[in-house]
Amino acid sequence: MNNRVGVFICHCGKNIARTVDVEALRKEAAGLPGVEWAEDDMYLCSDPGQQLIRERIAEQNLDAVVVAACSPTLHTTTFRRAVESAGVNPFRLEIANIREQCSWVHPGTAETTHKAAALVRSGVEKARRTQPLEPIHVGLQRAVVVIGGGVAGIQAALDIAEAGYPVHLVEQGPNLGGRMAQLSETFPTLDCSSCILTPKMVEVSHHPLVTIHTLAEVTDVEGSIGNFQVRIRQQPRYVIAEGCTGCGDCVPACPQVVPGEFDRGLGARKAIYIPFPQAVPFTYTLDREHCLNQGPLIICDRCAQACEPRAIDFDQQPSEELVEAGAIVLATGCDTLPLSHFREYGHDRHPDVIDGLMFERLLSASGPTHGEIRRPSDHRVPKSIAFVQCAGSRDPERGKAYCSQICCMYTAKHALLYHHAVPDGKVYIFYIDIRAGGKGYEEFVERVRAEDGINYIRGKVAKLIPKDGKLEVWGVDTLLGEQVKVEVDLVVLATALVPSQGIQELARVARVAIDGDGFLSEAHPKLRPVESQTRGIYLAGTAQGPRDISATVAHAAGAASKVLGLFSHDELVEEPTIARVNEALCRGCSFCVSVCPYDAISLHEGTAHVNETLCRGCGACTPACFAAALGPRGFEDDQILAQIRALAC
Amino acid sequence: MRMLQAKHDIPKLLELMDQDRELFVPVRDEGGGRFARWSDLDLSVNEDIENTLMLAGEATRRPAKDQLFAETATLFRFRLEQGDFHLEEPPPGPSPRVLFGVRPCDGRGFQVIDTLLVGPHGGDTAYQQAREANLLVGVGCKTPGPDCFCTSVGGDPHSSDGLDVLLTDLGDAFLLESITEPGRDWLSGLQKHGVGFLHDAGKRDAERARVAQHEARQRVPRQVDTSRLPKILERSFNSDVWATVAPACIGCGACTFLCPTCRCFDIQDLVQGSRGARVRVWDSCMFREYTQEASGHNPRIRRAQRWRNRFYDKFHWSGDGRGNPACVGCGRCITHCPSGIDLVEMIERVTSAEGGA
Amino acid sequence: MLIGDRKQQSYEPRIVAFLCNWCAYAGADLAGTQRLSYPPNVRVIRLMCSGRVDPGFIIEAFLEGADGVIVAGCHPGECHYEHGNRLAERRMTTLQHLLGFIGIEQARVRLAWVSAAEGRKFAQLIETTVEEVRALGPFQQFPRRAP
Amino acid sequence: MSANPYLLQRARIDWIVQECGGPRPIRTYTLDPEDSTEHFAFEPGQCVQLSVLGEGESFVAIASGPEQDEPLQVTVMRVGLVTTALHELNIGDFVGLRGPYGNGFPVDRWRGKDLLLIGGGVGQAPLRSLLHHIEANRSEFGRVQVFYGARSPEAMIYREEFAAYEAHRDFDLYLSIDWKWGPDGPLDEDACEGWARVNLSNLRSTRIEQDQVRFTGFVPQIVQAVAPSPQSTIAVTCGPPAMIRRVVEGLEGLGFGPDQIYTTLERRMKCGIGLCGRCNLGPVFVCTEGPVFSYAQLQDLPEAFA
Amino acid sequence: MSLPQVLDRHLRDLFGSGRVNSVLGAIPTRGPLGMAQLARTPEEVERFTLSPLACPNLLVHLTSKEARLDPTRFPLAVLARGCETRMLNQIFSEHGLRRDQVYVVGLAHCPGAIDPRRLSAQLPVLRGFPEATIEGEEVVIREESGELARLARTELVLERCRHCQNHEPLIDDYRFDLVEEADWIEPVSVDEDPGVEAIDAMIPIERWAYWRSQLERCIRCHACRDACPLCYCENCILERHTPCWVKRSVNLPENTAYQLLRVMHLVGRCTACGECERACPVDLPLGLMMRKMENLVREYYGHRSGLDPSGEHLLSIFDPRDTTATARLEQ
Repeated sequence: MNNRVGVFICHCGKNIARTVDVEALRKEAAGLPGVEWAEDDMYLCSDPGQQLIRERIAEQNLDAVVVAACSPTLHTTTFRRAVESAGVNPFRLEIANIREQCSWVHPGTAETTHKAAALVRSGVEKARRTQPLEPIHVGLQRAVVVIGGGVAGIQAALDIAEAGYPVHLVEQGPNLGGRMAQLSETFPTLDCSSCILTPKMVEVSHHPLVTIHTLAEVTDVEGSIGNFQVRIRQQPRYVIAEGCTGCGDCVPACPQVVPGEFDRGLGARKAIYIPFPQAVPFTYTLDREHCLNQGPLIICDRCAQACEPRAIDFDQQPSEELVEAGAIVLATGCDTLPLSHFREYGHDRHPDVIDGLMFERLLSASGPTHGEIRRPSDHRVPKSIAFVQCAGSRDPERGKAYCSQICCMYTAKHALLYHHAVPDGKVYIFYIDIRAGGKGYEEFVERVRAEDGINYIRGKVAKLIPKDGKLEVWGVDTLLGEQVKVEVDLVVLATALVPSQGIQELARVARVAIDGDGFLSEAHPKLRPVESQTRGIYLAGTAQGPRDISATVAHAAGAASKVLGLFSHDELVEEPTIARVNEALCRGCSFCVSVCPYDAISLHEGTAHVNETLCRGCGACTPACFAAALGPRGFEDDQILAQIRALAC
Repeated sequence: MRMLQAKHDIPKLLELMDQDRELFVPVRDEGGGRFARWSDLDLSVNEDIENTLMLAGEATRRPAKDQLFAETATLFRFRLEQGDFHLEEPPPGPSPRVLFGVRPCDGRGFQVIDTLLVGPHGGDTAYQQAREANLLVGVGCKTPGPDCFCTSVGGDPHSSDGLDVLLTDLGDAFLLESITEPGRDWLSGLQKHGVGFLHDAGKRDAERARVAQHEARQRVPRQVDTSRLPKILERSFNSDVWATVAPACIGCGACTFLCPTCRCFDIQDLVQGSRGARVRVWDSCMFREYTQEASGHNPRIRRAQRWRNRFYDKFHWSGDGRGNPACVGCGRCITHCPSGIDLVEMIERVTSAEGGA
Repeated sequence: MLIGDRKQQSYEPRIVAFLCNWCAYAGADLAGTQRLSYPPNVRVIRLMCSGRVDPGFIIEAFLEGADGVIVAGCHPGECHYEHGNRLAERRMTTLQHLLGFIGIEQARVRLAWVSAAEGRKFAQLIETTVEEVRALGPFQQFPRRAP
Repeated sequence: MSANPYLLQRARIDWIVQECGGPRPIRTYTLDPEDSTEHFAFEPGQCVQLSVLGEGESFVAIASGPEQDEPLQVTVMRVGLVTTALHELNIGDFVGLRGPYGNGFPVDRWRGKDLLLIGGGVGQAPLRSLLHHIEANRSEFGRVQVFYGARSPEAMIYREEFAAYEAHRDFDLYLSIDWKWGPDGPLDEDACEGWARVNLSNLRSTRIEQDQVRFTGFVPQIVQAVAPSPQSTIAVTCGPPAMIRRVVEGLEGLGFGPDQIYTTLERRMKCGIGLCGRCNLGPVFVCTEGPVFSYAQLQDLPEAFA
Repeated sequence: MSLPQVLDRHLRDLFGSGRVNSVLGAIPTRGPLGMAQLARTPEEVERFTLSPLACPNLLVHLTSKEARLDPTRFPLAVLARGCETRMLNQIFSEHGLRRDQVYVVGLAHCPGAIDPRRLSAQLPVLRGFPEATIEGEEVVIREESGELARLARTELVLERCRHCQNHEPLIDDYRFDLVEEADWIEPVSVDEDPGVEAIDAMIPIERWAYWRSQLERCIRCHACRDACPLCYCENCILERHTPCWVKRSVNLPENTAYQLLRVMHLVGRCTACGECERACPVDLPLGLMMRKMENLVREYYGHRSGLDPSGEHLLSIFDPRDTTATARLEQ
């Protein structure tokens, strides 16, 4: 037992000191058995705070340290480094969480200080029983799997490949591009979206270190940071990539016409198709679901006939591949709230109520209307459009509570582009607040607002009533304080951004946490936005939350830098808090073998043996062993029992 | 001095006893009976006293030993500080008490423990204080239990060893005879207050008591000759008769904890926060941990060795200081051994195995 | 402070909570960052997984003066170590029934699933547990007395 | 009503000497008992109960000499619950102390005789107490031969004192290390340089030079090689049970009578004052009638060498 | 009273053929319990008896520390009834023993074993070891002087026999019929368990009042743990110092902790054989807890320990269909 424990209590400015009597806490800590030194300081996590700890360790030759401050999730590594540099083993540090779980959530009463004292007592009792532990060195697979072929995935893949590490870029759809490929122009510079995306896609497709898997999904993730085994299931394209020259002769030959997903149902495509002209890889895809040939029965082979390089193969089979990777980047992007969600706007009854992404397809040159803005109902050029902002966003009762961040900007862009296309067109933008926080964003909106014909109406839209070929928009103008009724030809809803399809399943497979709204939850909202809570799995782009393209690229580059940081060491240094078997007590009953989620325990000559690289230290084996012969270092039975005694009385 | 006490007035007599000294009496419970505080009992008026207080029939399964040699007794209390400690003044001694209904074998048990719980550096004060504070009022065994063999080890269903007063059941009344000085003072004090129901016993009553005691002696069910044991045990330490016990004994402490003469104990420190106490708790030589040394060595790791050690300790190494073995023949360890090991049978086996040679 | 005299004063239930590091403990931290407030009766012990909670800890907590125990882990299917919470479920269920059989009210042992995003649910869990245990009164069955 | 025999006095740790490290480190504590204003009286070979309150008590031999001027010292090997707690204390901390207990060596009966002190490992502690007493009353005793063996040079305790004895030649000193094992596995040849080899096959034939002190081999083998004469000599041996058994056999082989051989026995002990019943050798308690026994006594005590 | 001829000869042949080094069986004793004995030579087999009065738990001597210190006794032949083969299966599934170490003599058509306490309660005057045979619904106790008593079988057999579902041994290397094939063997098993149901019916305060009066009487002699064939840990946590789960002082809190920890370490393993209750010198009703947990485990998880020698431990696995504790609590 360590009998020279140092207790350091942090004021955290006022965060702790406001409701916890730090002086009384220090006095009580000083009197605890095993405590040699007790002190408080304004900001322990600051450099002077760290320096204070180092000096006291030397002065009082302490052999264990208890820091009573904020949650261990924040500064455990910082304090461990400080303690280590002063010569005390980093695992003889225990953090008592007296901020998030005490001072912030309880009033400034004596009971709060009592609770803080109990938490410190518990920390001291555990610190006294800690053993010096040396980190475990584990081999590292320097390869990455990036899931999601949108701009985030591409950016992350490029940054990592540029640093010299192989990347597997896995895209569920037939081609790369993701959401950005469907846009026409981008705000605020009105750059053509595919003009800035295509070079990236080409670069990533030609990069020697990037292997692209399209029509592919990750079905299973085993192992842990540094040694993941990722199973990638490749769906058949029914077109031989090497053979297809992209000539497109097969398309006219195909009799089957299908609504195009890429054009959000506004345009049609054939069973064999390519979503958009700049698609990478530029290979056609045969959609067997809609192709006349169902299952093994081949009744129409017109496309095969038309294909001069004979690149069509009807009986391609799905294949699986197991990839070793040291890290995984999730860049699965986002989707928009389906229009069917908006009963009150009558989408299901009126084709001229569309969402922002569909309007992008109308604007896009490679879109169904080749860039001309035409109404889906009668293909006439709409003389007046109503844009409804916050459709589903900032609406906790019926939609999403959060703000989707990009709708105000792309609606302003839509209004401007429509104004250029139809100078005498009337634009009504119903908004609650305009959010234009990015660089040059506010100036762009002011420019749009200044255009004549574009009217920003501050108020929500209550109803859309179809009336003889037009749509009557019933809204309110809260600035003038009166009802507003407007007749328009077309209504565009700026629908909320939501996580993409299938993210639930992928998160379950990769054992990654999901937040309340279904986005991937980051390790810490402020300090670790690109890391998931699972070590070795990183997040990039809108999969983690709504953001615009520039933020997505920055976020993806952040994730890539984290991966490169991991790969900069030649081996992985693992936390030593893994299970350890006391051979003398083990009875070889193998109860622990079947309980371990990582199959890290096996029986050798009647005694349990823990595989150090597989064990993650969860401790599920310890209660299963009634001979109490094994326990995770750092969470041993005697430590926890001592904590219980310190807390319960 | 001798007194006579009608049976139906016993509850009044007990009530009287409870005035100056706290009274403890044997109480029948699901576990074959133990001693409990008289004031805690709520006996209905027409309670069959003789059965509830186990005055006839078998002795209480848990001997009176645990009233004087407690299962857990505080030796002293202390307060811990960083690198230091302070002893707190010792707990107050026990208040004077009366233990009514003690069987003669338990009484003799205390005599054996008296010789064992005293050493060159003084005796166990917790026990000695309890021993002096308790007045033992014994009641003779009218109908001994199924495995009693007290007459074979120098005992008797009405022996007065270790007791202050002895009651003999005359059928409709009890004859109270004082044995020791404190017993006589207590009895006379009782007689002064208890006007009306405690009255002097005549010679005829003493005669009836002798007859009752003689009849009781005949009812002791089991006899075994232990006279030649000391000589036999001199040379049978390495005999393989002890191996017969090994496959059956499960190494629990039932026999030792029910035995009125077992006094082995362990010393443990119990700590809560910074306050602690050093306590004496019952221990058993039948536990493996009893002789388990920190170095890993254990001189008595096999159960046969431990059983042999208990047998020798009872019949050869210790005694009651008057030439009798340390076993008082109460039969509890025979009746309640979970593995069916029978001490009397083992005595016969040892005697026959080595006796003949 | 001795267990005995805490019970004589006005009765404030003492709850020991075993929180799993990834979900419940993060949820508790979130309740803090959101500045929610809940009664201070709960004392938290951080474990890597709810699967680490040994029934013996619950018994030890009651022995040492706790009036109620909370074991909180990730929602089924979301456990960071795959199925630690499912194992905890069987252990706690069997323990609750054993304790119930000898007379310990089952509401004194609470198994709950709190994810890292459910700060509010954590605060509510604490409030309802403290109220329920206060209704049950102090744990009189078998607390250890001071030596 | 006798005083409570379990009560103990506080003793301050004045000094700590780390005798040796390894898996089972050994430390010598210098204690200053609080109550005894004058000297803590005891005889060599007696023991005390050392308490770390909250952990328990440990029955430990007194390593310092009984003379007035010597401070009380005990030597403790970290092996169990209490000794581990003892090894975590520092100078200035307090331990519980009660005693002295046990019978100690019958030094009066040995006056005028030659003495043979054979120690092994931490068993040397009671013999050191005896040695200090002999040094203080050197004239009362004849020739003194001291044998001490340990696993390896680093595992030896009281190294400075042995070096002093080696210098002033008052005692015939024979130090030995296990020739096979060092702290980290078998000793290689050069580690044993300066430690003469004993001819294991024919111990008697080994020639022991006059001032040869250091040997490789087990203590019983060295004793056989030196072959001391049993003439009016008392042999005292303390150490691990295995060593004691072989030393006693060897001494009998050399003609020592059972009443000329004394040893100390180790048992698990709790009360230390003959009450708790666990340290019995037949009817005899090691903590009161022992730990020093003559071999004659042990011959008719059952389980002596169990 | 010795073994039937067929069985006696078979056991002696086992020695001859070198298939076993010893035979574990029970010999008659003075009281109606019998004593386990280890026959190392064919002659010693003659002392064994199959009387329903002599049924101490033999399996505890297969897994005990004593057995580990004396490996020469294996391979060992043991006389095992249906319930005992269930315990053996559980021991094999925990690798407490290897199957090849034990030669199982299965005692088939088991009509039940007599509970010594129930017998002495009904026949207090009984002395010595009478001859007892089970015929139909009655147990006939005979002395040399003739028939002593005829008692109802369901009133006299062990509690586990009253709920017996394994009249036939689950595993055996040799099968011996205790009683010729008879249809009356089955009905002894009764479903309801008055003891457990009585407590289930109580409200928590009453339950605790009941258990408090029982657990206060515990003297911590470890007989319940030492009598259990499944309690064979090297250093049992109930006696361990570091860390200390149960303190050595003998009072209500520590006694309760002792029993709770013991039961929790047997959940999913215990076959409710009732040996702990039978071994307890102060008659604590420990069997109630064991049967309650066995019922619970069967009801909630469909688990019956000891049916499959290679089965998984109940608390080491989980099933998505487990009725989630929280769901139930939140109803």
